[in-house]
Amino acid sequence: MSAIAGHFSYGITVFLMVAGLYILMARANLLKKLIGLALMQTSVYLLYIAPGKLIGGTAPIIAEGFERYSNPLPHVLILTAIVVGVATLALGLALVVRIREAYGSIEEDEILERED
Amino acid sequence: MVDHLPALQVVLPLIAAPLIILVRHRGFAWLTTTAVSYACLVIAILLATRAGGGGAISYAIGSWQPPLGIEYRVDALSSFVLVLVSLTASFVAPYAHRSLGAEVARDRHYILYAMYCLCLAGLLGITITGDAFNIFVFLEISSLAMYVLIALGQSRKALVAAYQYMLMGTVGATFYVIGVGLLYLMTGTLNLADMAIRLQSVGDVRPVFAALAFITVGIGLKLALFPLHQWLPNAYAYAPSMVTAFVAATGTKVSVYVLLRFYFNVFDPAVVFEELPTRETFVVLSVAAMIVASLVALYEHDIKRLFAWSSVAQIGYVTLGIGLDNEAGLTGSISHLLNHGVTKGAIFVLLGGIVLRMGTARVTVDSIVGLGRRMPLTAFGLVIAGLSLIGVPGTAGFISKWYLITGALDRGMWWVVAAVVVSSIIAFAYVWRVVEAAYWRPPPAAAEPYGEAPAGMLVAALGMVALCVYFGFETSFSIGGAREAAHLLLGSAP
Amino acid sequence: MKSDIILRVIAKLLMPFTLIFALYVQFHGDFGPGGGFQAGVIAAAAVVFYSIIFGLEAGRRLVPGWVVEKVLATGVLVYAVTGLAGIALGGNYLDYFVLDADPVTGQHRGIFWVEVGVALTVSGVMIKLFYMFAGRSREPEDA
Amino acid sequence: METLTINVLLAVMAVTVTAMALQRNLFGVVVLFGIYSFLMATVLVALDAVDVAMTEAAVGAGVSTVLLLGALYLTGGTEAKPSRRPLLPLALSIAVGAVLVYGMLGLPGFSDPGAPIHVHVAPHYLEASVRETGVPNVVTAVLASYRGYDTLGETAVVFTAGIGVIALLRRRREKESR
Repeated sequence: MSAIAGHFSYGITVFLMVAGLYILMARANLLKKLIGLALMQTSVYLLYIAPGKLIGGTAPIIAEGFERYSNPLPHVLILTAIVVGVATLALGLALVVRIREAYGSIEEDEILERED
Repeated sequence: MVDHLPALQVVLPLIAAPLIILVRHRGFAWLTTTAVSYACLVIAILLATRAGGGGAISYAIGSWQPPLGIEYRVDALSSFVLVLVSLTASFVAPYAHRSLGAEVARDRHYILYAMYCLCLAGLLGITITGDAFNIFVFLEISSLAMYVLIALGQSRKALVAAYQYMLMGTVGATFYVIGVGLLYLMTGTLNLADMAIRLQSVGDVRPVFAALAFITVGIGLKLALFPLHQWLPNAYAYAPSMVTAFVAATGTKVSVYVLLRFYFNVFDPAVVFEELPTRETFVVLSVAAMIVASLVALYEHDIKRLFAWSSVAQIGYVTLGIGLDNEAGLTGSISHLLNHGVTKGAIFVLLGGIVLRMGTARVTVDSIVGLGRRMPLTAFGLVIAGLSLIGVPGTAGFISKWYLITGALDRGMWWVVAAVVVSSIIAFAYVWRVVEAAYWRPPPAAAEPYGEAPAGMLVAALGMVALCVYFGFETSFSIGGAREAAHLLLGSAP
Repeated sequence: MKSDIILRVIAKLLMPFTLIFALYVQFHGDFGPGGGFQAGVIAAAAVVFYSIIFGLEAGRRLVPGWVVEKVLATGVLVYAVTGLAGIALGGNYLDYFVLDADPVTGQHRGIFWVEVGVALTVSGVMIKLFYMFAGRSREPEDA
Repeated sequence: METLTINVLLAVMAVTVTAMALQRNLFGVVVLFGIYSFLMATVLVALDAVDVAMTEAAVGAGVSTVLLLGALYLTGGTEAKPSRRPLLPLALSIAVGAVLVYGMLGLPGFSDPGAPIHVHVAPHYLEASVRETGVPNVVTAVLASYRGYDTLGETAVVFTAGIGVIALLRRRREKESR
């Protein structure tokens, strides 16, 4: 069971990353591209955190009566990654808003048409 | 205090940024930025002298010994890049004052200086750290700052350029994190030196290979490895001049450093270069960059874009040395980081002066007609820097190309030597277009005479031009440092 | 929404509780989940909520934009200067052991100030992001 | 039971993402993104990452969704029909996915106590953090002390983004409205 569980979480990680990358590359809408980017970044959370889990373990807060804790280090790293993700998203959205004001559109094709 | 130089190297510009925001005064912002840039240069030089001779300085942040805590590690390679970054910063920062006045709204200046400090802190942080995840964090600081700096350009195209760079850059950073994640899962550590030791006895090589692929593509996006360079020309062309000068001289170079570090010091070079087709891939991609991007530059009218494309080609020279994977090749690569950095920095700084005097961000080959008479010093500087770009003997560009050719000959790759020569001839052709317009074409009769760039800008520009020549003769730092770094990477005694 | 009396009363009532919860999350982070980042987001949420109910201008009167800008810069400074204190007291950068005669107390002190820095910057940035996006009207009016 | 819960949640997440890819009404996509983030937070709780889950709920489902809605209001709601067939992006993403699958096949098994991450570095944190830092929440101890420098960097990233958004979105006439 646990072997299947492991591979299942890996499978979903890969799926999320591929889906995010696909949305980012295939879609022409600048906002949708950013959502694809955000999806791709979230796939990393699972890559780091799922392997840190120990079945029967508990959250890494030391307390009486617990012996087995899940690995805290990936949690710390992903906390940083989440923050970086939202920072990038905020900046990206600000750029999209400005592009919309400057070009009147957030569709890639229309923007390229209006460039020259 | 001397013991804490590694931390101060990064913390000084990092503290300067919030200070600038708190005080919110453009003069203060400019002074702080300049002072911090000079301080960083002094620290970098001190570190370089202390880390020379094959030694390394290790600094445990928070007094937590690695691999528990984050380690700063200065050795021959990182100190070389630290000097390169802070040297460029200390030329560009004092020059920014006048250049920005013409290109960016005044109420945004203090923000731009804060971003510049953050970008500097990020680039230095990437270079000095010995921790894989810390690289990612500082990569993001420098990248986010760069996106903002580029978006502050005058034209609306700057916004689109910044957006595209942001997309590709973030994909690159995410790939890097995925690669590091795989390595972490296989080794349990994030410290680069510890990781290298533990990778030797890893249970399964498949995650390591995948990590290598992700890190290569991720950092390749950041360093504009052909064909992942699409973000670069527009980003360089539409950013404010001082930003272009700084980013072009440093941004991609630091990414090259990360790649070198991983290829030679984290992964087993025997695996990277013997078992996988890394050498062939890098040589082919580099040659393609050298030829294709130079040809594009040849047909470009906008001068900033012309030199941006030339940067893609020059990055090809840098990555060529990685593909050659021998002492001469790597020495050429590493010294080209510096030599091309000062050359391209000089060119973009000079272009900033032209932009200021012409009053338009769009400078084309046709619009600089008569520059030789209108701005004689600037035009002369462009010629010298152009010669260095081509690689004429007596300039910085020649030295690193010489080592690259030696490296290719050591491998018996004659066709690569031919490619370097062809690419240099194309470089001559596109530089000639600029020179011809500046000196030989008669200016239109009705043209207004505009004078030389302001003294403050000119001093910075000509200082960098002088470096192009200086490093063409005095190579004890550029080649000496690079060779020491190459020895370090190849694991051979100096 | 400005005229809805129930919402306005609830918003005013909720405000102190949200802020107290933020403080709880901030200082309980040593023992349970939470810390400066989460507390910063919650504190910012209180201000954002207030601004949504009473209007952006009211929010800006309560917490002016320039104050927010100072706060978010102060946070990074607090963090970075805590690190420098380590050097000043004879340790390495971000060394908390030297912040007190007792190393564990020193660690506590260091973590406290560092988390304060994180909370200040995060709450400041989140409020600022809201002000910036909400303050932008749909069509560029002053272009 | 633990693994079953996790797997069901993961499957629902995959469905949500598929719906997001197909949906062209951007408002719908943003709502789905909020749902997705909540699911992610729940999975993270099940994976014992309570601090991360709390942050993801606040940031992913909260801040990100609010920002997306704000941007959506300013930019308009529907995505245009794609003009070309996205074969190259599809091929590239699948190739990247294939490399990742190849790499993941060699990873240690799920919940294997002998995996490198469970025997190197992390055990020291779990065993010594109370003694060395006096903080029982190991995540806080590592975040603020052992790897406190990463967190300084993280704060700087947030700061950069905040100042960057000011640079991009602040109106001119507002500049002296103190």
